[in-house]
Amino acid sequence: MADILSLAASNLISPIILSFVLGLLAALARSDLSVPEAVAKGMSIYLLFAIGFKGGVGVAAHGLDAKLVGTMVAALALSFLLPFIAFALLGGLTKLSTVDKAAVAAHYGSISIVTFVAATSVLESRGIMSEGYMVAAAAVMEAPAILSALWLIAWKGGTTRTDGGLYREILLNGSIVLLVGAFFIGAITGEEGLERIASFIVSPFEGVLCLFLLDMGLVAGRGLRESWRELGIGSVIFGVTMPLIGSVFGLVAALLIGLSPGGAVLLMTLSASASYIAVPAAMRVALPEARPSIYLTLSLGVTFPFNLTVGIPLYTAVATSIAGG
Amino acid sequence: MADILSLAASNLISPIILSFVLGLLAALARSDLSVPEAVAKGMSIYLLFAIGFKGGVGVAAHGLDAKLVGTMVAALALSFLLPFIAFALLGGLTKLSTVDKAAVAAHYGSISIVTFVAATSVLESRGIMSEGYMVAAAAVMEAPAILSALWLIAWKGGTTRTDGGLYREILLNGSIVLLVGAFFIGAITGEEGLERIASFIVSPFEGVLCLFLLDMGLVAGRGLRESWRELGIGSVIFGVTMPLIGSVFGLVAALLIGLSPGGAVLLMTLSASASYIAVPAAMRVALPEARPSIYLTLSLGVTFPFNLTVGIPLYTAVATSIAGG
Amino acid sequence: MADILSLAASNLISPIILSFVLGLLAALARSDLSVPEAVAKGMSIYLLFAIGFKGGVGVAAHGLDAKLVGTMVAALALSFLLPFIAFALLGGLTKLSTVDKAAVAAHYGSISIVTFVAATSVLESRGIMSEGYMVAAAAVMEAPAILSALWLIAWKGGTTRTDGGLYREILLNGSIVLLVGAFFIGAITGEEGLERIASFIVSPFEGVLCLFLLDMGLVAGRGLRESWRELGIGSVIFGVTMPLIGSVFGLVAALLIGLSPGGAVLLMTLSASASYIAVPAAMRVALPEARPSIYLTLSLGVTFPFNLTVGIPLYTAVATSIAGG
Amino acid sequence: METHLAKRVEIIIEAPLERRLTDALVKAGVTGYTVLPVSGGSGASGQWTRAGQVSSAGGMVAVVCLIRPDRKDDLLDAAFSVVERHIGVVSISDAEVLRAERF
Amino acid sequence: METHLAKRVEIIIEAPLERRLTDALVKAGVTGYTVLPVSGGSGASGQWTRAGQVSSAGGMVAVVCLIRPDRKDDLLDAAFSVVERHIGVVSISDAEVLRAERF
Amino acid sequence: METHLAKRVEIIIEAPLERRLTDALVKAGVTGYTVLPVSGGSGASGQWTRAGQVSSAGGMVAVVCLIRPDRKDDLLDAAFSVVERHIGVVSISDAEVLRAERF
Ligand SMILES: Nc1ncnc2c1ncn2[C@@H]1O[C@H](COP(=O)(O)O)[C@@H](O)[C@H]1O
Ligand SMILES: Nc1ncnc2c1ncn2[C@@H]1O[C@H](COP(=O)(O)O)[C@@H](O)[C@H]1O
Ligand SMILES: Nc1ncnc2c1ncn2[C@@H]1O[C@H](COP(=O)(O)O)[C@@H](O)[C@H]1O
Ligand code: NA
Ligand code: NA
Ligand code: NA
Repeated sequence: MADILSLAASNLISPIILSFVLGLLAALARSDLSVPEAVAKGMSIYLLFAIGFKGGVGVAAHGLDAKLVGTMVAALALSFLLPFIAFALLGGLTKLSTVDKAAVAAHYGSISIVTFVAATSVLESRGIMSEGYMVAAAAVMEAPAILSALWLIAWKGGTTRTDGGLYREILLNGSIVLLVGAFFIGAITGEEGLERIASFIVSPFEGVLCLFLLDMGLVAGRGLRESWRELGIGSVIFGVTMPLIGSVFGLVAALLIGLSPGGAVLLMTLSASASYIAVPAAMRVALPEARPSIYLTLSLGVTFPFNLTVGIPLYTAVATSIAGG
Repeated sequence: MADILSLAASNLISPIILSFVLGLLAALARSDLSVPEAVAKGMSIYLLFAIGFKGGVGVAAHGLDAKLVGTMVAALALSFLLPFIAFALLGGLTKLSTVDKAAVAAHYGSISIVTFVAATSVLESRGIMSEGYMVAAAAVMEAPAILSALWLIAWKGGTTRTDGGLYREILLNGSIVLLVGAFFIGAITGEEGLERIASFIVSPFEGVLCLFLLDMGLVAGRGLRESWRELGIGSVIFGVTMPLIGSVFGLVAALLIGLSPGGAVLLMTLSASASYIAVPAAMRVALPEARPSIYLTLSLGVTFPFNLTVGIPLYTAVATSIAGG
Repeated sequence: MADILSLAASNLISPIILSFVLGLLAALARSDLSVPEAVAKGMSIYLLFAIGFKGGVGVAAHGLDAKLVGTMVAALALSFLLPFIAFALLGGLTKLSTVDKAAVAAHYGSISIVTFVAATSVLESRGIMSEGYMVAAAAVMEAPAILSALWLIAWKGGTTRTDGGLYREILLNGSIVLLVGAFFIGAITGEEGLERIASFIVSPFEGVLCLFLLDMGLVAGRGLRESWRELGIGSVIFGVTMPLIGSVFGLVAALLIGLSPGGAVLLMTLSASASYIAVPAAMRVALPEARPSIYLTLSLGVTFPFNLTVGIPLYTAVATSIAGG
Repeated sequence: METHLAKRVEIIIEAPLERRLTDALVKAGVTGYTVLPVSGGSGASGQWTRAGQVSSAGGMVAVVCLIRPDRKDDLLDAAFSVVERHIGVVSISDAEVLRAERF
Repeated sequence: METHLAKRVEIIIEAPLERRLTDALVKAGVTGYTVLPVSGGSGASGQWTRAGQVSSAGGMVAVVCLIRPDRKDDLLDAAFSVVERHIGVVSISDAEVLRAERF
Repeated sequence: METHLAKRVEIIIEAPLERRLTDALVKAGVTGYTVLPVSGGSGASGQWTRAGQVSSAGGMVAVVCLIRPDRKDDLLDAAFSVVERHIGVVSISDAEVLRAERF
């Protein structure tokens, strides 16, 4: 316990977390500090490319192990399954409409790649190794939860707007394509390729992450300021409980597969995190009646900071002590 | 004197200055070279974050010394005082309206963070140390001059538009919040934090500064081309005299406080420099009748290049020889 | 031959090429992956500045040699000459209108700076030296081909729109000004200047190039998807033959001048590459009836990938074996 | 200069629906359209700004479409089929255009 | 498709005043507005472009507001109170809108 | 609030011609104009988007110009002289403006 607390404390005073807090405070104080949309997108492209590439290099270096298939299957299963749990939990905790509950559920079955990146950065700073293909697991978990949400709606008798285009859009979503593509580039070019671009994708990585989290803080803070009134206390409880539940599922899966402690931390983090890019866009198309003020505020304003500050150190402590650190 | 000249010469052929000159010439020659607004803002966020962070780390490393409070008080006083001197000097040298004079005065009481950054970069290349908290002095000096200008207008019987929102906007201006926020992050995370992001905020810093100054040159050149006709010879004389006067005030304050030679250079530079971000925006709201073609052209087209080329080497030479180099 | 193939293969699996392929595939698959315009422009500014600067430093370090003047004259002559060859070849291979042929010809007489950059990066990775002033040759070759195209149109009795503004725009085109300006900054500040900004313009260079090529792949892929129907088989044959012909002219010129093998590779690459920035903009003004779906698709969709994958390794193999590697 | 009557239709719609809208417009027979970026706004569903956003979800675009007056109903039907369940606004104004043969 | 008469008000105003304008519009009872970025322009006070700018001072935005015709005067009063001493232009045109209940 | 009749001219033109157009407008006596960025579109010459573009060639801008009604013909002549051989559209609508003395 003391260990967790000290881990959490040392995590809290990292430049990454503090940058997020700065953005959050600036937005809540209504400062006009803002990051241009193009710059935010540029940083996100950089982070996806770098994390994908490094994952691919990891696979090239350490080889594919037998657990790879298991991990992918588990990732797929988690992403399909977690929305149902989220939906049920929301039913118990809130009075949200079916559509809102399904939309929120889709977010929590999917993942937040920045939370994943923050976790890898914590692992790195502690010298904990993890499987390179966890990045592929992240990609696998982006989309399936959307299907679960649509299925939930259909089951409850609601209507969704799902033309053929939607499935292509979900699968070929820019962030998935970039993450997977960079993963393959990394896997093909290996250590040699990494060496050529390491001073671009490795050394400045954590600094870029700081500025990106500053922006995330600004966006989350603006969202909270605009919409916190719409969140009941039940939703907020959901926003901090669901990641814990998700992480337990992730941990169990990791143990069943036999992932390394670092891999377990990452699978827990993926399960615990909630999407803020791919799923919201899909929801606008498929479930326009669902309110972004609920799902985005929960995912970005509650769960994201929770994972960043409490979650990741907790998952790290638990996974390393259980999966044998 | 020879020393100053050689300093100035070696300063003049740095990539930083030459990049500014390139931008200036390209704009004057009506080249279509331009930096996208989003990229310029992105670089400015990077520079503010990096310079604030490094200042904070400096304070964490060398501790707060007793001079800190004195420096902040002096910074505040200078920013309040200099507009009055600028206003009087403009009265002697130009036939500008009261409103224009007050607006220009506000710019010269405030500071240009890029000029500050360029000065720190000169200090670094000469191995001259300075107090980390000079960044905080920069932040302190951004806003007060605006109040002096509004007071000048009121005193002269003019009307300004100052709703409550204005003061919040001035104080929570994005660049102040980012600079101060990054300063605190640096101070909290210290050398350890710096190490994690040094290859982002330290190594590429001077290169980013080059591209940013290229952009500043483009903007300044476009401004000069568009508006030089509106500047009388008196205004131009003001644009190179006021920084010198300001720097003398900065020097005296630095000597009274007992700042290091490097700190003295920075306080001189702050006093000598004129705002081009926060103050213009505040003037558009509060003094809409004041002409940007006067105050922006003077600040960005005359004083900024003057400080960059002549001022900083001069202040460095003077401060190191007087404050004991 | 085996040498060429192995060179080509090792070139093909570099992160740079694979990033381009990723972009191409993503666009062809209609993924919504996209790089914001401002970010693409920012990267292009970075690449032009870095390549120009390094070229200038090269000249400062190794001195101007007698071949410089010869190289510039050859570059000028090639850029004027190649459009005529392209025009004639298009006449044989396609049924395009005179206007379209002239516009395409202008593109192939001019150069693609990214192809040049990719070639320097291949040379560097093989440890082959080249003359720093090849960057100046690149700048020299940007514009003259436009004049040849206009002359071709006039000769065929067509009308163009060439007010005085056009020539100024072509000559003071942003990318030429930046490339030449950075070259002079590099030449003036030399190794010392480079040292100050090396961790910005040297170390991350290849990584930025990857992301830029990802974007080029996206743009090329979108262009191909939109316009491949308009390209006849004859045009496509032109798109892979013309670079080979151009490279032979470049090689002959390089041998006449006595350039180093690396210099020969670069002159071949310049002659083989086709413009995608400066010339298209000039064509929109001067030859509005020419179809971008032809000239851009050929230049960016056919010739650019051809040079990147097959051309550069081929030119490298040929030049190093003939010019004595 | 001869001008011709036309309608200027301006549709402000959520960014993720842009392609669906323009596909529908093309199907309804418009000869062209222009998309303008939108940086922020406010409506029944609250206030928003594009600043710092990465997802396309939290933003809108403005699609401007000049059409021959007699095409108005087809176009509105097409637009409405896409906008229907979504937030966003559709406005039409009278306009004149040069070069009527283009529309 | 049924449409309803409306007014389309377009206000081009200095960027630092954007929030003041939209606050005034909301106070005057508009149900929504949309902000479009502006990249450059020219007027009595000279020519400008956003390229390379860092400060919001040297730029403008376009605020588009669709309103019921009877709200026009309130809106113009509100807009004018903000624009009054500043540079910028206000134009109003007749329009029709779908889904009148939204305005 | 007193308003005055005006014309709102909107010219969507290729970006490389922007300066030529605005120069022609100024020559034709307009007192001001505003340039809005355009992110994509479609027409006879195909579909395009600004995303990822570096060259100005593959893009358009929208130039909005408010004028006194009697200046319309001069302006259209000027605009047409630039747009003539190029792709792009010109539309004119009736509008009212505040502060007529500015136009
Ligand atoms: N009356 C209006 N005038 C202009 N734009 C509007 C108006 N109402 C809504 N919008 C735009 O449409 C978006 C969605 O509106 P709503 O569906 O009311 O939330 C807003 O964020 C605005 O960008
Ligand atoms: N007649 C006009 N039509 C369109 N926009 C205008 C017009 N006049 C002024 N503007 C815009 O308003 C800004 C300020 O105009 P001014 O107050 O005349 O300097 C200009 O920079 C343009 O962006
Ligand atoms: N009917 C239209 N309505 C709005 N914009 C149009 C229209 N037709 C063409 N455009 C714009 O003008 C550009 C060139 O059109 P075109 O000359 O038809 O290829 C298109 O890409 C659109 O941005
Ligand atoms: Na999850
Ligand atoms: Na000052
Ligand atoms: Na060529």
